[in-house]
Amino acid sequence: QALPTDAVNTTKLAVTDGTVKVGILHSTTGTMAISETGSVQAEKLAIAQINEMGGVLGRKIEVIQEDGASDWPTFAEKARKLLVEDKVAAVFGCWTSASRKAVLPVFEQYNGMLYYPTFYEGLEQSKNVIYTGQEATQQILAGLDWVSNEKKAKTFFLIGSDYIWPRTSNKIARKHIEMHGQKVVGEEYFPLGHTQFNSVINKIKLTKPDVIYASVVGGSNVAFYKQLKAAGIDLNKQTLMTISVTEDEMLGIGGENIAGAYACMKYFQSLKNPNNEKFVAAFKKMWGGESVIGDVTQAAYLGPWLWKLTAEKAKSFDIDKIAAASPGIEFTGAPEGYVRIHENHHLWSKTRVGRARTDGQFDMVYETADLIEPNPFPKGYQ
Amino acid sequence: MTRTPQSNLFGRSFWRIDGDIAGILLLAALLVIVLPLGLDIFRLNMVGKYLTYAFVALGLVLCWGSAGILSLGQGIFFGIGGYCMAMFLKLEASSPEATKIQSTPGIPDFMDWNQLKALPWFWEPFHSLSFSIVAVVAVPALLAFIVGLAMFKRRVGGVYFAIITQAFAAILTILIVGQQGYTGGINGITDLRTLKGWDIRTDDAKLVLYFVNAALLIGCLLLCLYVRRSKLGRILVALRDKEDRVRFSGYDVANFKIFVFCFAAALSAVGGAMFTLQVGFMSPSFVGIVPSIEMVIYCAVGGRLSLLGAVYGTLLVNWAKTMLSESFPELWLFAMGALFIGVVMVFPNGLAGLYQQFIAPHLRRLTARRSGGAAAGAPIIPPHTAAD
Amino acid sequence: MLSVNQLRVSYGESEVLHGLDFTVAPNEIVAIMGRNGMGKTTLMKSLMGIVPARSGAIRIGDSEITGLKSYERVAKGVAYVPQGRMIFPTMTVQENIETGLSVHGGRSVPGDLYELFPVLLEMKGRRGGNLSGGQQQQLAIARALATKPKVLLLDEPTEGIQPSIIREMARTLRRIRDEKGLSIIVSEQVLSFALDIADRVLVIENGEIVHEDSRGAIDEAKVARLLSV
Amino acid sequence: MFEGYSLAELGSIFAMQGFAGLILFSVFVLMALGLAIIFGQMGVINMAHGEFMILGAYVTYLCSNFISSYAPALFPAYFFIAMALAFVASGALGMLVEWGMIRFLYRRPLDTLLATWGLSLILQQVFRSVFGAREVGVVLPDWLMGSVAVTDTIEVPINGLFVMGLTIAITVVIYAVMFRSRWGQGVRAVMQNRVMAGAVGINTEKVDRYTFGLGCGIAGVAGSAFTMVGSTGPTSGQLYIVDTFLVVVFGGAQSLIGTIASAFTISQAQSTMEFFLSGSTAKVLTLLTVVVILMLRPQGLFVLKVRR
Amino acid sequence: MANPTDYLLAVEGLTVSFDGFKAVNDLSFYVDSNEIHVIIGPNGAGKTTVLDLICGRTKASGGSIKFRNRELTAMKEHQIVKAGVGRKFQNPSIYDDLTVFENLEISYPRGRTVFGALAFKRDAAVRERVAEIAEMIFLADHLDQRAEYLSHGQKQWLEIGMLLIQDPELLMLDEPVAGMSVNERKKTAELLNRIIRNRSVLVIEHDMKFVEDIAHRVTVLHQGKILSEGSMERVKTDPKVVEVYLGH
Ligand SMILES: Nc1ncnc2c1ncn2[C@@H]1O[C@H](COP(=O)(O)OP(=O)(O)OP(=O)(O)O)[C@@H](O)[C@H]1O
Ligand SMILES: Nc1ncnc2c1ncn2[C@@H]1O[C@H](COP(=O)(O)OP(=O)(O)OP(=O)(O)O)[C@@H](O)[C@H]1O
Ligand SMILES: NC(N)=O
Ligand SMILES: [Mg+2]
Ligand SMILES: [Mg+2]
Repeated sequence: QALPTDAVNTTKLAVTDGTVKVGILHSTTGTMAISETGSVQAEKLAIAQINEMGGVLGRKIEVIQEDGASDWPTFAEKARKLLVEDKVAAVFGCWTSASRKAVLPVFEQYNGMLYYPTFYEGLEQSKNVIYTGQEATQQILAGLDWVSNEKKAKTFFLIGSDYIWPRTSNKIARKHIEMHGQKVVGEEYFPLGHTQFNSVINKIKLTKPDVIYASVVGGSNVAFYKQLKAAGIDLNKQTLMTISVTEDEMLGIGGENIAGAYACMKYFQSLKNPNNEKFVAAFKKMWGGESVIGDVTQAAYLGPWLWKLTAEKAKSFDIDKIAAASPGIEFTGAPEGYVRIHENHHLWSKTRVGRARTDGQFDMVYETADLIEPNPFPKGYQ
Repeated sequence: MTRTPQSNLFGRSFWRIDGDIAGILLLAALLVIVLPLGLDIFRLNMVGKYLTYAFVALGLVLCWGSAGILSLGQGIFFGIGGYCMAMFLKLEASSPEATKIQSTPGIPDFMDWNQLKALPWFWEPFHSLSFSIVAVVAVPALLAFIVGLAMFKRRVGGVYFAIITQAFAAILTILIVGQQGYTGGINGITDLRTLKGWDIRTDDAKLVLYFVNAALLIGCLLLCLYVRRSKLGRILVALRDKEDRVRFSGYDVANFKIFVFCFAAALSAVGGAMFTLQVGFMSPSFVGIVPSIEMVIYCAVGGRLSLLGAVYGTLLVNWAKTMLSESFPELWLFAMGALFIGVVMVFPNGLAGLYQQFIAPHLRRLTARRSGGAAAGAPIIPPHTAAD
Repeated sequence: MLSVNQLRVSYGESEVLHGLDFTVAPNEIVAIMGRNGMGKTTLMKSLMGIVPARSGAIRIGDSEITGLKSYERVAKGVAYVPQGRMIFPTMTVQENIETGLSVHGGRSVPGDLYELFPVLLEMKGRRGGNLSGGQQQQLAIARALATKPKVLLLDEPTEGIQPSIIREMARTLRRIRDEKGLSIIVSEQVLSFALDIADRVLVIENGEIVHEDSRGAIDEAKVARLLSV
Repeated sequence: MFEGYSLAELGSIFAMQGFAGLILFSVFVLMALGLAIIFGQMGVINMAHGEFMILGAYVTYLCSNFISSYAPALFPAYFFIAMALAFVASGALGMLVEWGMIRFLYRRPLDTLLATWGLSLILQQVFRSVFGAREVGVVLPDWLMGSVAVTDTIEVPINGLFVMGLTIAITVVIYAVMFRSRWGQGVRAVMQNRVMAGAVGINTEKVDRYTFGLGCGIAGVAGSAFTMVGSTGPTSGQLYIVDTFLVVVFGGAQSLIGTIASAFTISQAQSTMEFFLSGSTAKVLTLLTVVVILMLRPQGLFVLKVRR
Repeated sequence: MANPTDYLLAVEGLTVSFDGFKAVNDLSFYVDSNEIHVIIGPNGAGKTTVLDLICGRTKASGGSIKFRNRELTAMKEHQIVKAGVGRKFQNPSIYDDLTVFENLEISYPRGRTVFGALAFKRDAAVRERVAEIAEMIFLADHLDQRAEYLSHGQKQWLEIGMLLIQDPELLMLDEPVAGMSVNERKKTAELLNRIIRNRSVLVIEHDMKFVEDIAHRVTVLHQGKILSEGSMERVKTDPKVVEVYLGH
C-alpha cells in the first residue's frame, strides 16, 4: 500500500519510507497546562492507535512534542521550529485563541498544517488550519434556544473572563438574546486568574436573572463556583449555563460545587455510543482510570484521525493537497458520533447540553437533531 | 606630590578604554560575523529575538546596577515600544483591500471583531512611520518621566519602587487585555506583514533585520558606555551608595534618577520595537510581571554591573531556555530555577563576575607584564565592584 | 579572667593582628591604646566572634571560646559596646536594653542600669534611632551591661560623649567593676580617659603589642609619643 | 442602576456587599501576614510566597483524600487537621529553604528576589510532577460550604465567616509573638542589625530560621484556607503574589497594623468599585489608587519614623 | 545688637519638635563671616538637629534661618548647597566605591544638572582644583586609592575636602574629630584654621582641647536653647556650663 516517498512528499517534509513526523504543540507548563494536558493525551492516543493500524500512507507517525509554556511568543517560536527545523507534516496543538493567533502567521508563511481543538470565537478561517472544535455559533445558539424554551428564560446575566473568546461569545449571545426579545441584565468580565467573585454574586442576587451565562476560564472557575455555592445560590434552582466548564475543569471545581449547572458542548465523556465507549476505555487504559475527558480533549483526538483520512484521500502529505482535500472528509469513528470537515475548514458537529453531576460527569439533557453548519463569520451577529 | 594625578588617571582610563572597547568589538564580531556564519536563518532570527531583550538588560544595568533603582516593570516599556511599532505595521497590513471581508474594511481585524466602526483617534498618527518611530522612544520615555517624577520627587525608592513598578505592569496588562477593541486584547496585535511594502516575514528580511538589530544594540551599548563613563555615571553610583551625600553635594537627586529611568525605558522600547519587527507580533504577555522579572534575571545572570555581561546574560538565559525546553520538556523549569538560584548563590556577579575572577587576571598577566606586580599586590577587589 | 594567646586575625589576605598575647585579670580594667587603624576594633570584634580568628586561642576563665558564635560568647560572659554604637534604631530604648536580657532570661531591666544612665529612663519609650549620638552611646553601654557580663569590651566609648559624662564614666565603670566584679577592656585614643580608668595600659601598633604599663607606673610621655607618631 | 428594587432589597444588598468586602479583607490579610513577617520584618523578597501557600493547599487536598478514605468519621473536622499539617509542611520547607539559601543572602535583599523566583519555578514544577498539571479539587466538609441567613434576604457564607475568624486568630497570635514577646523583640533586633544582635546574646541563626519558617507556615495555613475560595494547581500561587506584596508594601512594610489597614483599604476599594464598575476596571482603579496613595506616603500607610 | 543682615547666617526663633518634644526651642544665634563658630553642649542638647535644620534635612516647625539674607527654611537640600552651605555628617559619608579623585570630582561644582553631568569634561581646571584640595586635606598621595581603604581620619578629611571643593561660604561640621588620633586632631585644627579665608565654619565638637584650638566664638546649647555664648575662655568658666556640660 505504501506509495513511494517521492510521490507523497514533494515539499521536503520529514517523511521517509517508513515514518512521517508530526508535531504536538501545547503548554505542558504554565497556567494553561491545566487545560492542555488532556489535549496532549488525546493526540498521543490517536497517534498510537493510528500507528497500531499501520500508520498513515504506510508510514508510522513520529511525534516531536514542544512546550508552548503558556506563553504566546513561545508558541510562535516553537511553531517555527517545528515547521522550519523539523519539517513536520502536521501540527496538533494550541488551546487558547491567543496562542493560535500567535502561530497562525507562522503556519501561513511556512505553509504548515495546524489541527486546532478548542471551541473558539470564530471570525477566522485559514487554509492552514483545521478547526476541530466548535466556532462560537455552533456552541452558543442552540444552547441558548434550549434554555429559553426549557426554562422559559427571559433575563440573562453574562459573566466571563476578560479576553477575546468570552467577549466575542457573549457578544453573539447578547445579539441572539435580544433578537428574541429577551434581556441581558448584566455583563461582567474579570481578569484571568481572578479569584474574588463575591461582588458579582451580589449583583446577580440583585438582578435575579433567569439564567447565569458563564464563560469563566481556568482557575477562576474554581473560585467562582465555590463562592456561588457558599453564597447560597443553589444551581438546582438557579439556572446556570456555562460554555467553558468541561469534565477537566470539574476536577478542580469539585462536582459537589457545580452539580446542577448546564454546560453547552459538543461532547461529554458520558455520551452513549459505541465509538465513545471504545474511546473512553482506550483513553483510560493509556492514561489511567482516574483521567477524565472533556470536550476539547475529544476534539484534539479528532485531529490526527482527520489528518490521516485526509492524507489518504489526497494520497500525499503535501500541505496544499491536504488543505485542498480536507473539505468533505468524514470521520465516522469520532467519539462525538460523526463529524465532517466543512469547506471553511471547521467541522460540522452537534450542539449538546449536559447537566453537571456531583461525580464530575454530565448527564446529557439535549442534543440538536442535526449536525450544525460551522459559520465562523455569522451574518447578523457581528 | 610624588605622582601627578593626571598620569595615573590616564594610565587607568586607557586600560579601561582598551578593555571595554575590545569587549564591545568582540561582541560585535560575534554578532555580525560568527553567529550569522554559524547559524541558519531560523536560529539566527531566534538570536535576534533574544537580543531585543538585551536592550532591556542594558537599561537595567544602568538603572539597577549603577543607580540601584530596581524596576520590576521594564516589560511596560518594552511592550509600549513594541506596541507602537506594531500599531504602525498593523495599519499597513489593514489596508481596505486586504481587509475587504470585514464589515468595516480598512481597520485592523481585531477592531472589526470587536464591532468598532472606525479607527480610534489615537491610532490615526500611527499611519506615519516617522511618527511611529518617534513614538517608540518618546511614549515610553514620557511615561517613565511621569512615573519617575511622581516617585523620585517623593523619594520613593528601593523595594517600594520595585513593587510599585510591578503594580504598574499589572495595571497596564489588565488595561491592554480589557480594552481589546483598541489593543487586540490578550491576543495582542498579530499578523504583521510589511514595512513600507517590504515583506518582513521573508528570510532575507529577517537577515536584514537581524543586522539592523545587532547594529542598534552595539550603538546602544556604546551610548550606555558613554553615559556610564560620564560624570553622570559616577553620580549614579554615588547616589546608589550615599544618596544623602549626593544631595548635600548640591545635586537634585530625583532628576538623575528620572533620567536613568527614562533612559532605560527608551532602551527597552527600542528593544520592543525590534522585537515586533523580527517576531511579527506584540502581545500583552511582554508587559506583565513575569516577563519583567525575567528581564531582570537576564541582567542578573550577566552581572548587574556589566553592560557586556547583560548582553551575554540575556543570550545565555534565552538560549538555555530554548534548548532545555526542546530537549527536556518536563525538566526545563527545574533547570531554569536552578540556574537562577545558582547564579545568585555561587556567582553573585553573574557572568561578568566569573570573567573578572577567572579570566581577566590571566588576560591581564598576558597583556600587561609591566604592571603585573602591582596587580598582584593590590587589595582584594570586593565583589560588588568587580565588573565596574 | 580573659586570656588571649597568639591571636591572629586577617581580612582576606591581609593580616591585621599578628599573634597577640595578653591576659586580663578578674576585676582588672585594661585600656588598649593605639592610633587609627592599628587594630583595636579588630581585636574587639575577634574577641566577640564577629570576625573569625585565623589562629590562636581565647579563653574566659577556664573555658575556651575561640570557635564559638557571638551569642555563645555572650552566654559565657562577654559583652560588647561597638564603635559606632549600633543601636537597634526602630526599637525603643527599653526594648534595646531588653535585648540584652535574653541571654540569661531576665524579665525586666534591672533598675541600677537606669540609675547609671538616668537619661535612658527619661527616654525609655523613645526609639533608639532618634537619640542623640551621646545618648546612643550610653544606651549601648547599658545594653551590654544588661547581659550581666564577666568581661566587658568597650570600643572607644567616649566618642561623642560630653566631657562631664566622660569623667563620670570613668568613675562609673570603676564602680561597676567593683560592684559586679567584672573585667573591662576598653580601647581608647584619648590618653586622659585611659589614665583615669585603667589599671593597665597596652599600646597596640600594627597589630602587635608594643608597650605595656601598669597603673602607677605609666610612662605617660612614652605612651603619648607612641600615640602620636 | 437601582430602579426597580425595593429599599429593603437595596439595604440587604449593601449589607452583603459590605460583608463581601470584609471577606476580601480577610483573604488579603491572610495572604499578607506571612509575607509581612518575611518581607516586612526580615526584608526577604520572597517571590515563592505563593508557592508556599499552594503547598498548604496541596497538603489540605492530600489530607481530605486521606481522611475521607481512611477515617471518614473525622471528615467534618478534617479541615483543622489539614491546616495544622499545612502549617507544619510549609513551615518546615521554609526552614529548609532558609538553611539552604536565604541565610546566605541577608545582606543582598534584591538577590533574594531572584533566588526565590528560581525557587518558585522549581516548586511549580515539583507540584506539576507530583500532582499533575491539572487543578485538584479539594472536597470541603458540608458545614463549611453553606450559608447562614441573617435575615430573609441577607445570607452570609460560612466559609467567609470561617476565613474571617481564622484571620483574626492568626493576627492576634502573630501580634503577640512578634510584638509582645521576647522572641519577637529578638526577631526585630536581628533584622535591624544581625551582627549586633549576636553580640547581645541572641542566637541569630535560630531566630532567622524560625522566623522564616513561621512566615512560610502562615502562608501554608492561608493556602489551606484558600482551598475554600480558590483553585489549587501548580501555578495558582502566582495569582496571589502581586496583590500580597502590594498589601504589605502599601501598609508600610514593618508595621502589622499597617498591613491590616492596607488590606482593609484595598479590599474595600476593590469591592466597592467592583460593584459599580466592571471587574477589570475596578482592579485597575484599585491598583492606581494604591499607587497614588503610595506616592503621597512613600513609605506606606504606617511608617516608623526614625531619623536617618 | 547688629542688624541681622550683617551676619552670614542668622538663626532666629528656630523651633522644631518631634512628637511634642522640643529638640530645638526658640533658638537664635548668628554666625559672622570668616569665623569659626563652635557649638557645644550636653548630649541631646539639639546640636545635630540645628545643623539638620540649616541644611534642610529636617523641616523647622517655626522660626527662620537666613543665610546672606536668603531664607533657607523653604529651600530644598540641593538648593541650600548651591546657595553656599556645605554639611559634613557625623560619620564620614563618602563614596566607598569611588577613588579619592572621583569623590572630589563629583563634588566639584560644575555639571550639577543631568545634562551638565553628561557633558562634563575632566579638564585641566578640574584636575588642578582637585589636586589643590587634595594637598590641603593631606591626601595628595592617595588620589587613586579607593575611598573605602582610607583610614577613619582620612575619610573625615576627604569629606571635608568634598565640601571645600564646592567653595561654600558656610561649612558645617558635626564632630569632625570623633575617632581621630591625637595627631590627626592637630592636623584637622590646622586645616580648619587654614580654610577660613572667605568662609565661615560652624563646628560641633565635644573635644575641648580641639575647641580651644579653633574656636573664635562658642555657643553652648542646652535643651534646645542657648545656655551661654562668647569666647572659649568665657564659656569655659561659666558655672552653668561647667554644671551641665564640662563637669567638675
Ligand atoms: N572589613 C575590613 N576589611 C579589610 N580591612 C579592614 C576591615 N576592617 C578593618 N580593616 C583594616 O584593618 C586595620 C585595623 O582596623 P581597626 O578598625 O581594627 O583599627 P582601629 O585601631 O580600631 O582604628 P580606629 O581608631 O580608627 O577605630 C586597618 O588597617 C583597616 O584598614
Ligand atoms: N526624630 C526624632 N524623634 C524624636 N526625638 C528626636 C528626634 N531627633 C532628635 N530627637 C531628640 O532630640 C534631642 C536632640 O538631639 P541631637 O541629636 O540634636 O543632640 P546633639 O546635641 O547632637 O547630641 P550629641 O552631642 O549627643 O550628638 C535628643 O534628645 C534626641 O533624642
Ligand atoms: N478559544 C478559547 N477558548 O480561548
Ligand atoms: Mg576602631
Ligand atoms: Mg549630635
